[in-house]
Amino acid sequence: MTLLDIRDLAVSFDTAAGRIKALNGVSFSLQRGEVLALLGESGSGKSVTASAIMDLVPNPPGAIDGGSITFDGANLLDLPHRERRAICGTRIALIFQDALAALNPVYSIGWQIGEMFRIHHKKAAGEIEGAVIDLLDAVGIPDAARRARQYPHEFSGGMRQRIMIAMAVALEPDIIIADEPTTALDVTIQAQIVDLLNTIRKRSGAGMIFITHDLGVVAELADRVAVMYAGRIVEQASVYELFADPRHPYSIGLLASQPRIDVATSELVPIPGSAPNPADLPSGCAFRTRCPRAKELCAQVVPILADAGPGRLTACHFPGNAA
Amino acid sequence: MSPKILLRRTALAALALLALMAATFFLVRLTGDPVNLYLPVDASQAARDAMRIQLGLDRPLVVQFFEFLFNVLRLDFGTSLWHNRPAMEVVLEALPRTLALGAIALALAFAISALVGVIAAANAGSAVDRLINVVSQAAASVPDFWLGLMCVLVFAVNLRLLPTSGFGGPAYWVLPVVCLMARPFGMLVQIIRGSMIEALNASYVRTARAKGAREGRVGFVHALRNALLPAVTVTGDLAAQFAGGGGVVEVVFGFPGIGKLLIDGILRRDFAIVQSSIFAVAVVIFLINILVDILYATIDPRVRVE
Amino acid sequence: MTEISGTAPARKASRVKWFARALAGDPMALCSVIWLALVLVLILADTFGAFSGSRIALKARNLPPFDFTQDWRLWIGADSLGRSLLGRLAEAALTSIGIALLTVLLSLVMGTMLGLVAGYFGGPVGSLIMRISDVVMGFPTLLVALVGLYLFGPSVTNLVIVLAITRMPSYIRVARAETLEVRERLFVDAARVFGGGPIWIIRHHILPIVAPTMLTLASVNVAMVMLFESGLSYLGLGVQPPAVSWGLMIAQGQGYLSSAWWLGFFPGLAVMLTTMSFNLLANWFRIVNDPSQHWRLIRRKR
Amino acid sequence: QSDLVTVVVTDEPKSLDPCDTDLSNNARILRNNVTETLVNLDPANGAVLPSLATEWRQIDDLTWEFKLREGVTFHDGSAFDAAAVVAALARATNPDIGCEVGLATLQGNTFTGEAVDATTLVIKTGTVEPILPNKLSALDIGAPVTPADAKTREPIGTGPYALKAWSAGQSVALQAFDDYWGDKPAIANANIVWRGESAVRAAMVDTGEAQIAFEIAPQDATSANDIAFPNAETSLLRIDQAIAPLDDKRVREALNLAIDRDGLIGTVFNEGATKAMQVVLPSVFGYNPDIPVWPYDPDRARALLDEARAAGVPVDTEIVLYGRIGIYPNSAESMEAIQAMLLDVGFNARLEMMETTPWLEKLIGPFPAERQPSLLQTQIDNTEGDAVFTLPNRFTSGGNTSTLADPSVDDLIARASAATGDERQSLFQQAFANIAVEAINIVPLFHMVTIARVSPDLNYVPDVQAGNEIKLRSISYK
Amino acid sequence: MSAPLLEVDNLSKHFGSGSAPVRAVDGVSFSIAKGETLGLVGESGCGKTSLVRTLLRLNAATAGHAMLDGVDIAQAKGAELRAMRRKMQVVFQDPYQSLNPRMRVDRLLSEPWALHPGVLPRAQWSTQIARLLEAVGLRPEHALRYPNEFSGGQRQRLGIARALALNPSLLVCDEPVSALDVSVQAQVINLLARLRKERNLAMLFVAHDLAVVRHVSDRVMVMYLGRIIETGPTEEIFSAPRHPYTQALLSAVPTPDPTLRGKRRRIVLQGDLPSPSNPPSGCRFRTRCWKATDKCAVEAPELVAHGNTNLLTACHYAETVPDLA
Ligand SMILES: Nc1ncnc2c1ncn2[C@@H]1O[C@H](COP(=O)(O)OP(=O)(O)OP(=O)(O)O)[C@@H](O)[C@H]1O
Ligand SMILES: Nc1ncnc2c1ncn2[C@@H]1O[C@H](COP(=O)(O)OP(=O)(O)OP(=O)(O)O)[C@@H](O)[C@H]1O
Ligand SMILES: [Mg+2]
Ligand SMILES: [Mg+2]
Repeated sequence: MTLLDIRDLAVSFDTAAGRIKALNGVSFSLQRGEVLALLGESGSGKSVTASAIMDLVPNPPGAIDGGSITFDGANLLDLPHRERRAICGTRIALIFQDALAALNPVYSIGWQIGEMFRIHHKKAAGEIEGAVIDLLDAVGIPDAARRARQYPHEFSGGMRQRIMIAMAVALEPDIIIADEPTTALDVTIQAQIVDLLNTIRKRSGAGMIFITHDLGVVAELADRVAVMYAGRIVEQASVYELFADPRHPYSIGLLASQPRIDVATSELVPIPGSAPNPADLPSGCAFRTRCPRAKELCAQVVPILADAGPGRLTACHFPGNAA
Repeated sequence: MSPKILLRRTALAALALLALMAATFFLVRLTGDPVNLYLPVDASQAARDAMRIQLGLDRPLVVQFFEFLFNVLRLDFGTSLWHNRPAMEVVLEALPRTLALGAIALALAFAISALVGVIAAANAGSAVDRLINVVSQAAASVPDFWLGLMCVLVFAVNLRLLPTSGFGGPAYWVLPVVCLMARPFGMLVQIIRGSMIEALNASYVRTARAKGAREGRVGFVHALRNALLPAVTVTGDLAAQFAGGGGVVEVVFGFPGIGKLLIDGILRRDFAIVQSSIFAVAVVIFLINILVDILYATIDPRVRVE
Repeated sequence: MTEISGTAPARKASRVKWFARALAGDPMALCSVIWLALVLVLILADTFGAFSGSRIALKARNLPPFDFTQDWRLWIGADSLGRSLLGRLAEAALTSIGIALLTVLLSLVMGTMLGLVAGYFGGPVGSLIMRISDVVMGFPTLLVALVGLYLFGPSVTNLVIVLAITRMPSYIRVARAETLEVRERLFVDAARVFGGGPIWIIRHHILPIVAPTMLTLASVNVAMVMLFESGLSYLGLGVQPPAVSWGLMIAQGQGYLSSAWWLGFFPGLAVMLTTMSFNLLANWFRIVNDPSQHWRLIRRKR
Repeated sequence: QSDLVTVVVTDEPKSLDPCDTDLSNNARILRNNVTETLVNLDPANGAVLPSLATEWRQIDDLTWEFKLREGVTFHDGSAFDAAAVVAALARATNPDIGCEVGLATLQGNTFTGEAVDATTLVIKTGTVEPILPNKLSALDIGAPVTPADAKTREPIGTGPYALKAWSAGQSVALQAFDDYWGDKPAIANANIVWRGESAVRAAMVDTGEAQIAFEIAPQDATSANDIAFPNAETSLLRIDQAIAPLDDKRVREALNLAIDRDGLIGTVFNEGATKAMQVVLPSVFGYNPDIPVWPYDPDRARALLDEARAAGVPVDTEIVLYGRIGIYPNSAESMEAIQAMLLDVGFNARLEMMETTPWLEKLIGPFPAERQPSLLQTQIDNTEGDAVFTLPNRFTSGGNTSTLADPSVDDLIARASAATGDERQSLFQQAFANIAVEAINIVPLFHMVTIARVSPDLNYVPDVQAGNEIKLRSISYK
Repeated sequence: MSAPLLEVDNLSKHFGSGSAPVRAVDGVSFSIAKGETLGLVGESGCGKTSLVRTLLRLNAATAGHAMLDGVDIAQAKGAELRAMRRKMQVVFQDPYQSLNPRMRVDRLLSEPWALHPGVLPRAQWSTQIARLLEAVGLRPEHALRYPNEFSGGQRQRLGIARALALNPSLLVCDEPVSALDVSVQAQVINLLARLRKERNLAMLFVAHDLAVVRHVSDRVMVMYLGRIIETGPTEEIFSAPRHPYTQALLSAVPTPDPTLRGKRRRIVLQGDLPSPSNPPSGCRFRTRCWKATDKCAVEAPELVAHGNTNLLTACHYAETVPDLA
């Protein structure tokens, strides 16, 4: 069952360099209980997508230019601000990349987790403390009663991310959006957090949008993958299909350019060039300037996300297997 | 703040105070001889010499200095030539008035500018924001004594609402407080507006919004407390400045505070008054700084008082 | 190489254009620039003798403003000695702004240098610099002003030196704090790895980074010094007749507030507007130098 | 509130010690309000009038006898008698205390008081003192409990008002004294407050915060309630005639001719000011009515300068005008105007406005040998009514503020000081003429006026002594 | 065998003094031969950067020596110091921070020559700049731009070009690719590999991404809390690590292959890295080690070979976990 459905979402920002089209018509959907990985390099629009869902696009300088976000049958973009806020935290929760910055430095973490209940009036004042301690226990923070009184800077990076997770799952949301929750962490800690997210998700049955650029984490966690490039989804497939048989040249390049821990690679195959300037995207397919397959058509027509086999979509005029 | 740190800071402050007092001692003595000022023009040279001897001004400066230091250590700050009584006594009469004036002005300025600053930041770029910007810039730029004179003209002389000047009941405080408030208000609005805009863009504010908090809560609970830190620093600096007296404003309004005392002391070459006021003010500033540090640490748990 | 170097002027031109655009995006800053340009024109007019005819004329004493049948120099009235108020304002502008700029320049240069040294080297020299600046900060500026003026005679030069010394600590502090931060940056380490000595690093790596902050501080300080000078002159400790500054004009004009308000009003307004202009420009400058705030300066076109 | 009058002056009193009344700020509060003197001077003509002394006579050159008023008590209840006066005199002249009266009016002679009986006092002087009663008009008599070796902040006198409180920095409160020997004052309480700004002082009367405001600047004197009264001060520029080119008489004459005194009156100076030809007012004993007032003749001034230049006098040397900030209202403007006038006739004049202390250094000798030619802005007051209080210190070679070293003037003044009667008068008149016309040591400007703003519902007319005395007991509400 | 290029002997770097200094580097010894690449891995805060900075003489060593080509780095002075500076260059982690934003690229790249007069006559600077830019895959006209006009990968190339300006024999790379995007990372890694071959560069390659280290290094060194706990040839470390920490580290790295999901044996370590100012007694890893015994708390293990292997391991219970990969 489709829980969240995003169609043609477009978001732009005013910057000194001019108008940036951060999202150029993003479409994907999330099923109940599913983990969708949003993969893509820096600046491709992953976080903006998350912000748009959560009504967090700063305005100004940003603005939502079009599209729809359908959640539970209603287009979120049509809802008044107040109702969207009520959905935030209760039904859709967000976990940020940089937990240190994302936690308010001047309030204790117990207060900040408890705020979830206070904002949404979910618990009586007396019950909050106990609930907070339970949550902290659940995310594996020892000595929860004492630590609830401490401030974010008194925790390690992994602990902070656990706190963010505790906050996100406090009201048992239907969707958890995790924006690169492990990028800033060490591998050993990352493993802990990935485990934790997995456990919690399975327990609550929530759907999850997992934003990352780490292929390893994707392989570990995701059911389905959407690959983003320059503000668009360029490919969508189940995780197995994507890793085994990427069709979009960008996905292919992404997979080929990463060294692997499990096998010795002699030479990496990087994607040539660098990400395009978002203020000045190439005409047609944004990837064409770096694409080995680019033809004239690519400069003229924007490829749409089209069916490319069962359950998979590719936005390329010349999709195909890795050479 | 642990007692050890307090002790260390006090020791450091005492050293700085010593340097300050030494510098003051020599500086005031460079401004000329008080004897001419204190004797009638017709007084004879003999009388002038006699007074110099009586005041000890005939001795080498170094000797005077060490005597001064010795006296300061015994908390004896000498007798005011002008007031003809212990200088510290005069200073301690004026200082509380100045502190009260400054505290009222600053507290009001802080409270009002926090409110106004938040409104401006929340509506950054709007007409309200622009209006607030112009008003606060004007407030920060207006010469306080000019404002004082204009206020006297309008509110006291023309409208007869308030007394022109002097010291007494609450009515007497209104104009000095307003004039003294103008600059802090302007500066603080600017600062709070700036840091609020920054805070509103911060990641933790996004978190608060993502949690579903309403804008009011986001602004006043999450952003403001963080945004207050720079304002607290500036308020501390201003408080330190105000501890030295509202200077020109006190003169304009005939407010018998430490600023006027100091200006008069300087103009009258009343060395003991100048030295005692600077000493007292320095001590107050030291206390203010500690207070600000404590406040800082209360607002922001990351800050540890050193 | 020629075709490459040919792009340099174009880049410069585009930078000027960007500044112009950024200025256009901030109406307040634009107004400030216009006001300061106006003041500059006034000063130039004065230096080229447009007001040289305005001598003391006791008959024209306190001539009220806005009498457009008079000579244009008298359009905003005449002062208590019958001189053109506009001419006096122009003359005073040169002193007031001149003092402010010179003071700020002096304290900026000295303060930045000391701050850089204190920040980069730290150690006993650094603490000495900081302690001295603390003590200077602890002084009532009035006392320092008085001593300076008494010792060296009341002159604009001395006023500048005295004010510069009292303003210096704030530059030292900021420059030091910035230096402390910048010297930990990686590119400074890189320069060290290349064998760059302290002088080299301060000159080529730290100073250029610290400079914009210092300039912002300086433009705020121009405003502050102007206020301060007018306060001092008001108390009779600053500029003395026959020299004239806006502050002195306010001080002299205050006696006429009830009978000839324009004498004190216009210089007061001039101080306020000029101070405000410098503050606003400082703001604008800060935003221009902060890429994350750029969007504020560019109007949204839809 | 008809039993309170508030007076606003410029400055807080420096001291309220009875022996410091030589300073007008102190005297205004004390003199004839709190403390009284043996004699008073008639504001109209300078004649000596009885006060605490009822009659007096000179027994011989060095001895005077005073009869004291009976039935007078101090505010603390102690009796006023000859012993109290002896103590006050001794105290005022004790160099260890540094009393203003002793250092100024009573300086240069010794005075030994002797109580013959309770109401009879004999004073012996070290040298002949022909005008002892004038001098004693400056000596306020404090109660015997006044400490003999230190100043007091709580004066106790015999006057119609007793000190109630002195709130430092704020006000001095006076209260009528029930057992006053004379007529009871109409108003029971008086407050003296101080404000630096003329405009504020003036406004305070309008707003009813005060009933009398002194020293209103000409430009603030806009209402019908402003009363100008001569304040015994004469403004002038002192010429430092020891230094070239000011050592040339033509140059000094040119200075005087260059100044448009009529132009300054009513603009920078108050309309009530009168052009001065010498440094004392007509009411002072020794005033010379025959000295001509300088005309404004810039052409003649230029001619004199040319003449001097031709004779090799370095007339183009820069001459400094030392002005003092706030010496009288509009002091800086007046100096600017004067500078412009001097420049106009061809002087190379530079103006330097100074704060009091550095100005005093220029005023009071000894002067350094190497110095610039200069004119000094100053004013001279004479409240004691005799020329001897003005001349010796300012115009003799030994005087500490004198730039004149002329043996003939020295001799004239010395002889005049010792003489009495008509001889005294004519000798002083000669001296004034010598200073103003022959030596041209000064650029006399104006006999000054002070403006007081008086609330219209008050009966009070300030007189020439109002600069030194606010005769509170003469004040009443209409 | 000739003397190694870099020889580090018992080097320590402690921050702060007093009772509990931060022991960022604690008695580290290793060497790098000419042309060899040594990978250094370890979790955040284990002391990698501190070690690098001490080698570069940006920090003063607390104890021990580091000799570059027979010259003690810490003691070098004057001409010796200048020669040393030329031989050893650095590429930093953050390409945004390591280039002065106010310097144009041509000035950035020529700075080393300006500091070492005599290396290259001024007349040749511009041609040499063009050559350097080309060597790192940029174009000569980039010389007139400012750093902020480059993308992260391009900036890192600039950093590398600058490090190459003095033609060093040892390049110290402190996480040169960890701030870069995945697609760009490959470009930079390839570039480094190419330059290394072309110029016979020796490298100390610091990273926390084990896959990258595996790809780049000849030999690998694993650091934990300021100590080296295991070192040896790359293949051996990755195929048969003996230290429990190395084993855990390797197993924690997720494999980009969804088919292996759940099939690998993963060791998820409990707890965080202890504070370096108060490291555990004995073996520093024991607080998170599943093999720890009382002995580990008392006796710090030496870095020695255990059994028939080229690996040196600092563990009392070193053994291979055969089924790891
Ligand atoms: N507040 C903003 N103002 C201007 N531009 C913005 C803003 N937020 C995002 N953008 C732009 O939108 C584009 C997409 O940014 P986004 O943060 O979504 O990237 P991302 O895929 O999350 O990258 P990363 O992996 O670095 O987090 C970028 O080009 C970015 O510059
Ligand atoms: N200047 C310093 N003062 C005090 N402690 C420091 C300093 N620099 C580093 N440390 C501490 O030394 C330890 C090692 O830090 P270092 O930066 O060397 O680690 P790292 O392995 O490079 O980590 P990362 O992977 O995060 O770069 C850390 O605990 C750090 O907090
Ligand atoms: Mg992102
Ligand atoms: Mg590091």
